[in-house]
Amino acid sequence: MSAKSKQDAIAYSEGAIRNNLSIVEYCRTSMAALSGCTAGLLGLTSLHGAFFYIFALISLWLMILFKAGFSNWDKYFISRKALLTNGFFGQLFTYILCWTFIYGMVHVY
Amino acid sequence: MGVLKADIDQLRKWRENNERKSRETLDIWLDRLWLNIDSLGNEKYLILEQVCIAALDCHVLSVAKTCIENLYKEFPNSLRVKKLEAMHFEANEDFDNALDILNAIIKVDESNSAARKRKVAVFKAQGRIVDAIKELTEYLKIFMADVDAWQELSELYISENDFGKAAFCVEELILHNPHNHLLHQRYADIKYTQGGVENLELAKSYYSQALKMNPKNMRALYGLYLTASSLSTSSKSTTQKKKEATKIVEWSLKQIKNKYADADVMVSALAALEI
Amino acid sequence: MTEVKINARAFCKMILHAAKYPHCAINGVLLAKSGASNKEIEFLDAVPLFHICLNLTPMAEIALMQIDELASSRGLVIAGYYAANENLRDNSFEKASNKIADKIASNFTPSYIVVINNSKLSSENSKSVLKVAQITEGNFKQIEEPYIHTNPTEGTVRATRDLLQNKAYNDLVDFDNHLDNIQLDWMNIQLNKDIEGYLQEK
Amino acid sequence: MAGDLIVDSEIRVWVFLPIVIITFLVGIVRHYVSMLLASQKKIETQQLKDSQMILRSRILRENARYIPKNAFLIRRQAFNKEEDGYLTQKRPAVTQNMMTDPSMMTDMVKGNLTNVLPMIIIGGWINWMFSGFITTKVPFPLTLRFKSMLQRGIELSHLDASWVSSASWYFLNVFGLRSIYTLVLGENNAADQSRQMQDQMSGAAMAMPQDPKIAFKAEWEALEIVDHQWALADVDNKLFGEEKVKTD
Repeated sequence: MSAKSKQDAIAYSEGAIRNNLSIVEYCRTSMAALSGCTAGLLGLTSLHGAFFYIFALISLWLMILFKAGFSNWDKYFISRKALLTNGFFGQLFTYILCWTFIYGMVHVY
Repeated sequence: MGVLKADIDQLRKWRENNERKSRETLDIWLDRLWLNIDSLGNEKYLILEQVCIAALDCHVLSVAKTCIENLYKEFPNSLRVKKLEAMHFEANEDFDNALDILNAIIKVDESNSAARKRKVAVFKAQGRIVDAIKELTEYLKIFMADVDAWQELSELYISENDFGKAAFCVEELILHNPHNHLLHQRYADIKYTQGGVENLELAKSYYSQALKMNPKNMRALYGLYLTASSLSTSSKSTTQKKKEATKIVEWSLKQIKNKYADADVMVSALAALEI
Repeated sequence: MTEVKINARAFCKMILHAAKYPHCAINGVLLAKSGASNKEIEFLDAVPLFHICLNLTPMAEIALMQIDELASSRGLVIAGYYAANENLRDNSFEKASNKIADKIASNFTPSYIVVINNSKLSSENSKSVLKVAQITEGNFKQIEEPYIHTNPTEGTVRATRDLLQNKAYNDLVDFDNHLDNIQLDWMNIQLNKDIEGYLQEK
Repeated sequence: MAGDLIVDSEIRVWVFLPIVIITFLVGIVRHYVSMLLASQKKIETQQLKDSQMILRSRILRENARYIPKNAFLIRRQAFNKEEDGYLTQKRPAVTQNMMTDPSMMTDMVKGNLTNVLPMIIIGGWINWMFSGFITTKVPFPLTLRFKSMLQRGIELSHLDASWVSSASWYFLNVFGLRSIYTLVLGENNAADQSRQMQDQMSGAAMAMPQDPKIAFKAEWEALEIVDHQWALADVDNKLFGEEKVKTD
């Protein structure tokens, strides 16, 4: 089968792919909210917070790949790179909001 | 209460996945749910609809009737409930009443696809296949991208032995869903049934495609073998073509034998395939 | 008038096949001893063929080839065709007959066509479940009920009823099932034994 | 940690938290209200037909390589025939005035009711109620340019840019809670007002009885230039080729 998939374009089920992506999106939002709260609690500021966000993104990406299986992730997703970079900025906003919120609650006052 | 919730969840799952499970649905209803109609929460009416259809499926008309009455109490003007009523008449083999209701629905809401489809079903139940085909083509003029309708139409044409038109419908299905090996195989089946060198060549290609997509498709493998062997003996094809066809025959025969060997069954009947 | 005998094995398989797929049309072929006389014919076995898309020929050709091979090795010959229509009320021979029946008719004369009478499937009087006709040059000559026998007369009906009650139709394998999973055997050797078992029971 | 400025912790309880909670709850309420008000749009048969036709022709263009050339040509002919093909048939021009159609009007009013109105009212109320507070500090340094964005309602030129005023905190929440709503309410929720605003902008164009002629013309052109390449032309040889590779 693998020889075949290399030769031809592989056919993906569009609905299934969309479903997968929406689940990943869900995970990513949760991750952004949670890691934002964590960063706020830890009192990370400026660049530390940014690094923490990137760290969280990468660890989520690794976890998703682990869940899908490192060798056959291509069964579930079209591109591994897009899985990492998609929604980077969309979730950034959620992250900053949570971060600011918790940071404000804990450290400002 | 916990049992009730589990039942509701189960029904929701079937509903959302479009699983038929009529017998099971009806059993759940008769065992537990119907005593607790009022504690079903906000899914009450969805469940009533689901059970109604399941009951019609199992020909338990009394249950269906209760469901419809309950639904009518809440939605006296709903077209969706009207459709259920029509289905009830249909199950009762009171086709004229069913058709009247369906026509009324279509008159109110011209874009009601469910009612139009039911009409086709009524014609089919009456054995009026030609009318069913006519109605379905009318439907497809409006809902051109309805894959299920094309599928049904192709089957109706096949039952009428109108293979050319059936092939057209299957082509439409392939366009909508080009990666389904079963469709390719079905198309090849139809082309083979039509006969003639050109159609056989087409059948050969589509069987191969189906096999390529799913090497486990036995029908495609047998079909490929058949088409190739009739091509190789056909008087109209050129020597070059015949040679190729013979090659395919050998290959597919080997494959078939491998498949049976893998499955650990020895079928002496396979000897019939040797020429 | 020709006498038609239907062996319990053939009878049960036909009914079970119809019961397994109540929502589709089904078909199959009947096997008889080769060299039978014109006056009398006994169907010894039935081979259930398809339940999806009866009118498409390629798989039918494959099936007939294989069945023919197997049957002739046992001294049997394909002598008849049976079918049940999708529509409950439809019991006509014309509707049921298709290319397979024509093919059989061209190979074996006189060949027979059996239509399972859907609306009578549930009734007790099981002989009238089947409508039999002789095919002669494309015409159907229906054989009246008194000339149709089951063999053994009493046991067959009871065995069929018991088989239906025990949902034995789930064990029946037709050629379509075989094509989906080639490990399933369309000769239904296990089911044949079960049928024997039910026949022995008194 | 607060550095140069010490903020009264009463502000946290009476300004900072309430704003978050209010914006969040308003979003949820909006979701349910718009669900209540949503009316099922009745679709005209003609419109339905047109959209299905476009869909079918698009699919034909995309997957044409899977059907034989003949079949493709028949279909293209049916769509693009000179006189009465699906895409070329003449039809009376659709001139439907938006304002004369009452259902369109009510839809618009409803849209405004759930989107713009709360936005203005809540925003104004928060501005009035909590005006002039410094609520929080973003945990990263910002340039002066952000001052106008984050310190609305506070005109202090020497204040560090990372401090956030109450009004700005409200707007930050409005936009930042968007993805939280998808978590809570599921996708395609109506709580997300920023997206709704975008819809309203483009919505005007969408709601206009879009002239099918233009779409048909585009589809006709696209279909005309499709060059049919049968994908199955060489498939049996490929099947063998693959097999050979495997057995070797």
